Amino acid sequence: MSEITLVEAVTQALAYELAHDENVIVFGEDVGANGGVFRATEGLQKRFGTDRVLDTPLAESMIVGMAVGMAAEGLKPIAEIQFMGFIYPALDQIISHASRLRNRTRGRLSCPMVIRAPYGCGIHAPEHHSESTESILAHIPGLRVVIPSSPTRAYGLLLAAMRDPDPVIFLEPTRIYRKIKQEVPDNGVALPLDRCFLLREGTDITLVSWGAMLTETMTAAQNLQQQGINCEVIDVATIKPLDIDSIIQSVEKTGRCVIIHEAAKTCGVGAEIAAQLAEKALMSLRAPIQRVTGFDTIVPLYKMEHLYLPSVARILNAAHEVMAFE
Amino acid sequence: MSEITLVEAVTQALAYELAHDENVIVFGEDVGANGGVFRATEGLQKRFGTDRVLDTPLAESMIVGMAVGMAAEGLKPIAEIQFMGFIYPALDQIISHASRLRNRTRGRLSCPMVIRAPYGCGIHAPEHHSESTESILAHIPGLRVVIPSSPTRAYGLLLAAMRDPDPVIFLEPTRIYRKIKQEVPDNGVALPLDRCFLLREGTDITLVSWGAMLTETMTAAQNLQQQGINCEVIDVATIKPLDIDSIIQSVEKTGRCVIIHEAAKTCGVGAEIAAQLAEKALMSLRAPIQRVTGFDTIVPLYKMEHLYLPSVARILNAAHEVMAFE
Amino acid sequence: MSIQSQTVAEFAITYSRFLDAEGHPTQDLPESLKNADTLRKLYEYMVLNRTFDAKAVALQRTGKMGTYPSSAGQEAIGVGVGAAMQEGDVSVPYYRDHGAHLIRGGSIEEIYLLWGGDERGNDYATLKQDFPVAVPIASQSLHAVGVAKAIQYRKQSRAVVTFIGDGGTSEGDFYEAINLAGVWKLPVLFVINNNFWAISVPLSEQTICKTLAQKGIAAGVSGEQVDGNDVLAVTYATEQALKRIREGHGPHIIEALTYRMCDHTTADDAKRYQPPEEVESYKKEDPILRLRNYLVSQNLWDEEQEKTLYARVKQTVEQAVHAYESIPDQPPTAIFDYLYATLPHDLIEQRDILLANLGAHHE
Amino acid sequence: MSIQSQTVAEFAITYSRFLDAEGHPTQDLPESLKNADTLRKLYEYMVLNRTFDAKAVALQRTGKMGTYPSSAGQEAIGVGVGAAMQEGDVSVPYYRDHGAHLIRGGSIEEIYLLWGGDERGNDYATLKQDFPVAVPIASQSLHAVGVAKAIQYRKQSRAVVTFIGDGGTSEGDFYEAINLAGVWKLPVLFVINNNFWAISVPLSEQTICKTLAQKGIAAGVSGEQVDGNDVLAVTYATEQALKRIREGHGPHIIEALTYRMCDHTTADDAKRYQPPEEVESYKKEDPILRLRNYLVSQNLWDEEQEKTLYARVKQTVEQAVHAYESIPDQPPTAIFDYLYATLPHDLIEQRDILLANLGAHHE
Ligand SMILES: Cc1ncc(C[n+]2csc(CCOP(=O)(O)OP(=O)(O)O)c2C)c(N)n1
Ligand SMILES: Cc1ncc(C[n+]2csc(CCOP(=O)(O)OP(=O)(O)O)c2C)c(N)n1
Ligand SMILES: [Mg+2]
Ligand SMILES: [Mg+2]
Repeated sequence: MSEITLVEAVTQALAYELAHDENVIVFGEDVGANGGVFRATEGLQKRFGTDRVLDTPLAESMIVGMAVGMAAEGLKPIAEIQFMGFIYPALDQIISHASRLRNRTRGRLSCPMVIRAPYGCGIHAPEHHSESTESILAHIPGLRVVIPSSPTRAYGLLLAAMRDPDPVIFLEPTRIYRKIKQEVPDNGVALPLDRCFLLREGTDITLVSWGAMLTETMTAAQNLQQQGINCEVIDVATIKPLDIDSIIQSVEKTGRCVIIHEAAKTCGVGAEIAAQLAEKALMSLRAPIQRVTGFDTIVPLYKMEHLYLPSVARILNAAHEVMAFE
Repeated sequence: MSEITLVEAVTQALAYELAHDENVIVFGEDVGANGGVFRATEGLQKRFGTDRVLDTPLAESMIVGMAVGMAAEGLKPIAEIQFMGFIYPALDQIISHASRLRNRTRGRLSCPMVIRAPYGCGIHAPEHHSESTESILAHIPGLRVVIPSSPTRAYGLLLAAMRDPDPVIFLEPTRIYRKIKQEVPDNGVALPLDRCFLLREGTDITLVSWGAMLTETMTAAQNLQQQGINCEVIDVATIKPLDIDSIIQSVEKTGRCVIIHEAAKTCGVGAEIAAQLAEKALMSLRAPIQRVTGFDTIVPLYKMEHLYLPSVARILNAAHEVMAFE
Repeated sequence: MSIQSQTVAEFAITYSRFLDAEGHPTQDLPESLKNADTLRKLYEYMVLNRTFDAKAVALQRTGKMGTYPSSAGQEAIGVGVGAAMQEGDVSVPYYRDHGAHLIRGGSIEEIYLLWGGDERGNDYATLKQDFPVAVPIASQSLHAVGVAKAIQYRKQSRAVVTFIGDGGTSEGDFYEAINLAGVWKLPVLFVINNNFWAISVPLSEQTICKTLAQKGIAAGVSGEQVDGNDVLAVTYATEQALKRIREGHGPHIIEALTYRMCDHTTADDAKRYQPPEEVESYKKEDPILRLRNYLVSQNLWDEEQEKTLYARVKQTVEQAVHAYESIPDQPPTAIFDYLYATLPHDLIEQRDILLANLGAHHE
Repeated sequence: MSIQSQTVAEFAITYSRFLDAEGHPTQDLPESLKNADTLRKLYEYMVLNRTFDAKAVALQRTGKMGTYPSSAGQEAIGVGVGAAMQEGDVSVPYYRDHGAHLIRGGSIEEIYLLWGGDERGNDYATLKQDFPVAVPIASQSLHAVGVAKAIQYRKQSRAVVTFIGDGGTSEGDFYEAINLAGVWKLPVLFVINNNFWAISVPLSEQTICKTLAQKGIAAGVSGEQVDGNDVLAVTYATEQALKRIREGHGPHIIEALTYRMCDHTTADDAKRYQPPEEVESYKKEDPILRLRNYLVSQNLWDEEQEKTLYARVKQTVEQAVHAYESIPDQPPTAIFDYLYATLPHDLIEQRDILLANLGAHHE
């Protein structure tokens, strides 16, 4: 079996589900002949036809609002928003409808749907192509928010998202779309949602992250290992609902925690994790939790983007501070 | 001087600034002849004319997008979004433009503007009229988010917001629009933004809240006093940027903290406050921080709304738990 | 100097009706509207609409209901459109289309429940496929095109009807929906209730369009104006449009001209902005009066029938009020139980907190 | 059976041009376009546009610039519209209007800086009132109406011109903007660059409208189509529209028909979707070739002038590249310095962390 990238794993999952569930419909801007601007839907229109894989006009509120209607009628819409920076015009449909239809109708109508969006920085694109505002979505009751960090997890989690009976926002970190290759058997086996993944066992400190930042986080963990600091690394994966129990379990063991995310700090998902640890594991904490995050600035255009993005050095600094705390 | 309500204080501040700054323009849906659905702009069109106080067509993205253009040309647009639940169609213009124009142009163009919106539950209105998703906005770099909790603070903070050179979201808690009356001299004196207000000094526990929830919070504080527990109560007022220093100072004194907000718990502003306390005041904490918040549910229609809203009882429970912690 | 240019596209919007304000026919009625039972049914449902609606306002005034939007004066639209729809069709309404809900077999009690602050009002017993009332203006237009897309995908002959107000047509969602409907030739009818006001904002401040039907031109979608106080015009235009839609000819827009003979909602006071002369002038356009005049003139209706109808309608409404008032409350945990198909673990914890606090409360 | 209805509104859309694809005049030119200097200026700026633009693509290919959107083949729009604008007017562009920026006195270096990933590119030295390029499609249309409202409020005679692509007209923001412009009679011109593609989506999948100019009908706003590869047609239509706008007659829409003779951006590969025959067939419509043919036929241009122009333009572009490449980096703290007029306290702390880490980094 050959190895595939994260974006290819996305394509593979979409193809699997298109082939196995005739209710699945994939649509968005440029997902047809062009195969998506990142090629995540490459070849799908050719293989499954223009009935199943469709280009839409340029209108994001429409893409999500239409998906709500399709889902209520029993289809499984899989919508692509071209970049997370263009999801904002669709937030009303996401917040006011997709997340609520089941609750509003006491279960009569529901919204099984997936909204995929490439997200995060690192691709030298213009403004608005580097957004990571996942915490906005994590705040909304009724949604699931899932972020893969490897080809294997992209495949398994996207399958799970497509089979979930409720709306799932699936954010794909562009920075690692083609960075890692893995063998990903196309066996249709989903991974569990609502669960963290333990990427590395350790005893001294817990590093918690998700998406592309796990690259820097794992590098930091290796560096720290060389310095004799044994890190546990957790991939949160589903940021809503949050599998806080797994994180608590780890922190109860290590007593120390650094949370790493690319999004701006204030009211980021890191705040929620830190808050819950402070509520539920305060007495296990042997040092203050640190968050290593994007600054509370607009993501800079690409020449200065590296200053914004949490670096391995910043993670190491934080880890050292936490370790040094008495 | 007669006493006025919070909504009247809003009107008074708008009138003051309309009278003193000819660049100020007030607009939104139904703000003209109707004086706003809550009467916040009552009489203003009559007094200042249809050039200064205007009804717009029904389109929220338009209201904010237009405000961006007006602000860039040097006007001071004061836009009303009829309810916070209808701000979502405008989030793209808020996130992608209002908050960024200064940074994007390295200061050449800027966005001095205020977006006012009634917010929160408690008025027996239909769905979407009870939203308190302020943490979405607090996550966005470049914005200020201000929430008054009394007529005096509504007047002083709204004046400050209108004079601020950057975009301010001003959220007005409908539940207390007419609950409290105060003497509010119409002297044009603004209150400081970016600062907490100390509503009650105390030594045993810090209660942190904002907006309408301060009503229940103050009641809880009085109850606790009768039980011999001396609460310090902080009104955060500006939730972005957060005046964490004042909160830390208080918690360093009391060693205990309960944060109360109406919004859903996950990734609410309470999480950010708790996280920062856990980072910067961990060693002062004598008990885990507790958050008493709305549940992570859709705000129920009004028959069950009271189950959603943090009650005095829930605040007392939390305070007792925090006090009991050894 | 005059520059030559060539005309590359031309458009026209038409207006039609069958009955004038006095109920006199302005032209011959189509066959489908000559059936006496059909005509009486339209009349009866408009009366039911107005009666149950007045009751809702009264319930609100006495604290037994929350903010409620009346459809007084606009009954011909919901009733007329609903009458022309078929069983498998899908209604995607806003909040003034109660007439459609009723004539399609929906219950009054459901409507009372919803505006009484109870989500169960949206759990329709019969109209399982219909959307609940959309509160965020114009957002429903997009749901309608999504439903229509699903119907098209499955090659069914069902149609979707979605309603919107004049103010609602200023929202981007409305435009995005008609544009998609046009380019994908979706089986959807957009009905615009043009009652000339969006709360306090008159149509003239909403747009300078001469008609709202012409909004379709921006999407390549056909549109027409009808007299929205003439239930026959509404019914007929809807029937014709749905027929074309089912035949695969794509979407259509009907702008129904009417007037809001009531406050925007019970939370509103229209006297602050509606000119009294204007309100007065529309009284004679009343859709119910108009149809009754016609029915009487055709010897299809008399005083006796009128009395019987009002007595029956009164009883129906009273029964609905009774059912509404006697339904037991939802259990507190209902606020959690419908968020997801299966309650996620973090919410189980929160639900326990709710229950614990209830216990504490009730102690 | 045929139902009577009356026509209540009629509309028509016209198309105009002055030069056909070969550069032959199709009608007499208006006075304003008979001036030789004016014509040559239009030509020169189109050449500059194409040259600086090709250079930007080359810079991207060699890693010296980020993703860049070329305007190849579409130069007549930016240049023609820009030429007709006056100094105090405000341009609210999207990302293919570089021609307008240049002919209005903006610098090439600014454009390079922006697409080279440096915010200073938006800090225009001369066009202080112009908006920066809007990346979120159609969002700029609303800024334009806001600017126009400010101008109207101050009773100035300035005008606003905003640009958008064919794909962009499907977004709700575009529609909300034209509707407001209509009802408030704002001094704003909407220019639609109809290059028939929105990345890979052809116009036929974007809308079934016969023209995009007709989108104005949904807002009561007049619209017309012009040949967007005829810079004279673009210039003249813009001049006339701005004249009417300044006189208080309200907004207007110009749909300029052109073709995207390039990848969508440097990140795109148009060969995946643009039919080669289609691309080929548009080559003869080239706006630069067309005007040159006309100029030569009128004895207003010769080989010598052509050579001199290209040499000068080459030098201008090289100088801009040099300036772009030699500008020192922004200081790291620049990522904080323009967020607010005054840096809030929480960001001072974060800026310190940045500086501390830079130190650590450089150690
Ligand atoms: C997105 C949104 N904005 C604002 C509101 C508040 N609002 C409720 S009804 C209404 C006016 C609607 O007018 P129209 O569309 O003409 O319908 P009508 O009520 O006249 O039938 C407004 C502004 C809302 N519900 N949704
Ligand atoms: C709101 C939004 N959605 C999606 C995109 C991604 N995108 C960039 S350009 C483009 C196509 C624009 O087509 P058109 O308006 O025709 O302009 P053109 O590029 O052809 O000049 C898309 C989809 C975006 N920038 N903004
Ligand atoms: Mg209306
Ligand atoms: Mg295009």
